[in-house]
Amino acid sequence: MLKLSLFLRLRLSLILVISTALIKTNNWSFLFIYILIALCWCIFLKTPIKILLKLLGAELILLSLMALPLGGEKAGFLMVRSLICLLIMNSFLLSVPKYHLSIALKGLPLPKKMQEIVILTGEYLEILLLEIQHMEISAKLRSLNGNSNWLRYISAAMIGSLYLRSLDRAQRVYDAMVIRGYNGTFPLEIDNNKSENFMLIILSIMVMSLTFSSYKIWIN
Amino acid sequence: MDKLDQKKSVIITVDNIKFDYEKQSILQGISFNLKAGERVALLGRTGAGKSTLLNNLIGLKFPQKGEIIIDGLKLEKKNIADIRKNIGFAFQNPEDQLFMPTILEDVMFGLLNYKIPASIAKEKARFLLDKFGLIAYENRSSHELSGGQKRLAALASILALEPNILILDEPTNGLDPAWRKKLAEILLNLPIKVILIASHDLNWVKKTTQRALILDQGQIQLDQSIISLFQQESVLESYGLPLDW
Amino acid sequence: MDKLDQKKSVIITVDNIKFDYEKQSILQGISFNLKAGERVALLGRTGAGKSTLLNNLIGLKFPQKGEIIIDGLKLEKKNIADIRKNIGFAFQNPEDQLFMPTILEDVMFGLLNYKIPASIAKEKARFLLDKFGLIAYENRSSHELSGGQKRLAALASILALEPNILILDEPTNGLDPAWRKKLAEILLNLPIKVILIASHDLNWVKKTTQRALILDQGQIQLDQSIISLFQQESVLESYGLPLDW
Amino acid sequence: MHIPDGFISPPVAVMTTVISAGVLTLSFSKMGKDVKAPVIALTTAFIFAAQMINFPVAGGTSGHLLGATLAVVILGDPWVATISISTVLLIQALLFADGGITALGANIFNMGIVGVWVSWLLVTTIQRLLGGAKKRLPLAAGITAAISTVSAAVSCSLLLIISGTAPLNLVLPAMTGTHILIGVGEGLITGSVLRYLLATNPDLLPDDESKLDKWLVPVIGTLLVAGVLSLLASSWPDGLEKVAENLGFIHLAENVRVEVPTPFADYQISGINEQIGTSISGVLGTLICFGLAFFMTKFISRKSA
Ligand SMILES: Nc1ncnc2c1ncn2[C@@H]1O[C@H](COP(=O)(O)OP(=O)(O)OP(=O)(O)O)[C@@H](O)[C@H]1O
Ligand SMILES: Nc1ncnc2c1ncn2[C@@H]1O[C@H](COP(=O)(O)OP(=O)(O)OP(=O)(O)O)[C@@H](O)[C@H]1O
Ligand SMILES: [Mg+2]
Ligand SMILES: [Mg+2]
Repeated sequence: MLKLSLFLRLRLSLILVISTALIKTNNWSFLFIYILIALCWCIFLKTPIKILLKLLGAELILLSLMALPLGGEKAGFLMVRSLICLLIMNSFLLSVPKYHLSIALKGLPLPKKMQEIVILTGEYLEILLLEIQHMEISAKLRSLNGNSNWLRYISAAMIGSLYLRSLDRAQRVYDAMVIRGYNGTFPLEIDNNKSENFMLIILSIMVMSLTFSSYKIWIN
Repeated sequence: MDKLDQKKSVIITVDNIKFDYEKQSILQGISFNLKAGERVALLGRTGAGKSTLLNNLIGLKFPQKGEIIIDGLKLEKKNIADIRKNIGFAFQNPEDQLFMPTILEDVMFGLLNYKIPASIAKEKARFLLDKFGLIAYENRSSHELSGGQKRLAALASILALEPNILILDEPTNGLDPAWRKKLAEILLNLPIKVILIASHDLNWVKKTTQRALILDQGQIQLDQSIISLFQQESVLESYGLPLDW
Repeated sequence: MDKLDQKKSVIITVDNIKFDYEKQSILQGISFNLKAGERVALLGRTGAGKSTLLNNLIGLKFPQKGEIIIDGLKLEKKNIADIRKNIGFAFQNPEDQLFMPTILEDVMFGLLNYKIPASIAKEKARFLLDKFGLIAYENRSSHELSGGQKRLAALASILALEPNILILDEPTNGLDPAWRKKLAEILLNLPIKVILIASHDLNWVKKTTQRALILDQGQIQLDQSIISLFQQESVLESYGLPLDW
Repeated sequence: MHIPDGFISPPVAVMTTVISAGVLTLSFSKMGKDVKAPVIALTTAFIFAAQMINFPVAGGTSGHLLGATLAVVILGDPWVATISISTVLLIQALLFADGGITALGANIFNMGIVGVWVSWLLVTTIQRLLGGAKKRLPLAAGITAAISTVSAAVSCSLLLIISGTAPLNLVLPAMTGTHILIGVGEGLITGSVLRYLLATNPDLLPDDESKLDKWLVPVIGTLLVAGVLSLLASSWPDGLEKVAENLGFIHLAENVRVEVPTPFADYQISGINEQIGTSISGVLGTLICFGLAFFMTKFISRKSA
């Protein structure tokens, strides 16, 4: 089977999500087309079904919290539309190997400055999350418990010391970059596959026109 | 192993555990017992899986197969909190252990959690800081310490609770020779049931532990007394542990 | 020092520098020269100020007094970028050095900054990763490496630029004995003008450097050849560096 | 407060995307020249990671940081804070499927622009009203954090209303009601973290060189009180009910979210305070906290007016 690159998968997912989210409200027939497309996408990406279901179930709680007060058909439509978007996005996420997220971020069509920040953030996110996890565990190993004042104090202390550490590290990372010749532009090498780009353009035109037609623009 | 050894009570049992990361299988069936009174070194080349194994022991990661029994309790999500109460664990990075505004508070932290009155906790913490040569820095934040001082502060804060079981990931990393010596003395005099130490510092390990496990290719390749192990230079070398380095 | 030595060109001059943190004075008048071809160890107990001194040398911190001259240029805010071009610097914590999505990109980073074509940079980076035993991990993110592997990746990324001057803060920390040996070989074969290494690993330093500076009480207390230093066990011990540990 | 995909209308999506992109571009051109990319990036990663720490609020309930006010205070520059919070939202949308792709513009608008700028204006003002000393910063930021959270929620409701997704009489009280509680949590966290920083590293926090014009202080001060009052008045009766009803949901949902097996599934950060759920005492406790904060603002602004 055809193997799509990470970037292409990300971009295709984004296009699918955008076009789904923009279908005309209460136009159920187009929604069904997108349900089919989304299912194909998730089969194509070989998404692990069990995990996906668990994940969507969790999201459903949040969605219903927002939509249910609307009542009736409208709530139903909004929820289904939203769920399809989640299905597409989560299928993509589950197809990304762990720790390759910052590699995926590299492929985002973003302005250079923003991209640099996003990549660096993605990179250190992992480290800081691990540090938080380690701090919490080391606190537990030392039997953390007590009244909420104490717990609040500890939570604040962890956040505070994480900040001090991040700041220290930011300085050192910057220095390490400068020492290796960084002068304000981030050298990023992005594989640009011509045939993939072509495919991307064709596919985006296709799904976008589908979305447009949900508004019956060309029929009338 | 002689008769006497076998009679000692087993504190930690690791039974045929397997652990894979997504891209790589790391532990492929690891089994061993640690008995009361043992000080054990976990050796192996860079990337062998020592830290991964230690993380499994305190439930930071869960093995895909096999089981771990600590102090008679099977390590599972639900009783993790109980099990951890008796374990002192030092992360490879000492900063993970220090999060309070001052290192004095860091050392007091565990004691206060046990509802020990602040004045007693403080006294004890100061005693420990003194032992680790940090009393002059008691009111500093950990960001204002050198690499070695952070390591010492982290160790002090772990020992404050007098854990039964001590699991240390490269505890001598970043310490100067004088402190490596001092640390060995401190550890040898602790009333602790089991100590398990992952380390690359062969020379230090030789002086502080009695038994060594060598981890390689996902398995415990060797489980021997330290003394006999250090007589087999070529064996050590074949596991990436040349003696002179 | 003999005649020959003095004729060699001086690469780094440190002239009577003082550095205080707010709470503590650390360096109180440090002076020394490093000459072309020298490999020098910076020794001293935990908290002596080794890292602080190294940070001063590459302008991460500025001394309150005194001056530093590198390759004929006085170290000042305005010419820091020029000076750093020739220096390879390894931080105590390798994670600070690895910030790209994959370690291959990390090693390529410096090369690309100097406008070396991507294909050549890649080839060179892969060559280095191979040398450091990481070629199988080239497309991994640094979070998927063990402590020692991170250290190796950081060293590879520094050496990619072929710096004239190499300043390393505890480079063997976290490496297994086999890699400590390998690293020594790699460093000894580099065409580098000056290497300055802060370390607690006396045994390793003895095999890789020729000269030692001992920092204590804010001053360089001893500046000797490694060979003669290691014959004075009691001197070493008095500076917190007992030989057997 | 993260709007998912499909909940706002195409015009609103386009409009907010354009506005947010514009403000972001402006932010990049306005931010100080010497702001280093790694500093923004690590502060951003920090805010993200800090959101994983469960923070006990009161009586068994716990919340977590959102971060707009904290970002403004520690970065000391609303432009950079906007960039930082927007990056958090971008990553959440892409890597955690938290907040929609098409709603990204809207979410940035609510939290990265409204949340950040309200924080910036308020924190400077309130700190002045409190006398301007640096040690008042935690209190000022705490109150600000509560209010800016609520204002971001109001902005979020307005977008949903304009989109025709939700009727005004339903969404406004529900959103403000819940977010008053969340805001109290946010205020407590922000205040406590700043108190920690003040104790350990006061140099990092900005001095009192307010960048606001003199006349802005009384104006914003008055608006502040009036705004909070009217907010309370409009949302109180329904809000309270909603709050009680929804609180359980929120915690349930948040709890599940963290356990969700995204590629980051390793980080099942369980809270410090593991007992989840709510109790009447919890609701009451938080309400009392908020009342206190509210009267304090009112009282203080009167005195200095
Ligand atoms: N998150 C991860 N994903 C995939 N592989 C990983 C991950 N973390 C570690 N590894 C790999 O697992 C192996 C074991 O790592 P571990 O950290 O347990 O080694 P170690 O024996 O502690 O090494 P060191 O002595 O260098 O600390 C390494 O080869 C490493 O590349
Ligand atoms: N930010 C700081 N503020 C105040 N004092 C500091 C700060 N950073 C370090 N120090 C102190 O400066 C001294 C020297 O620290 P430095 O990190 O240079 O030591 P070192 O010789 O590298 O030690 P190690 O071998 O443990 O790495 C230590 O006593 C430490 O407590
Ligand atoms: Mg390890
Ligand atoms: Mg140091």
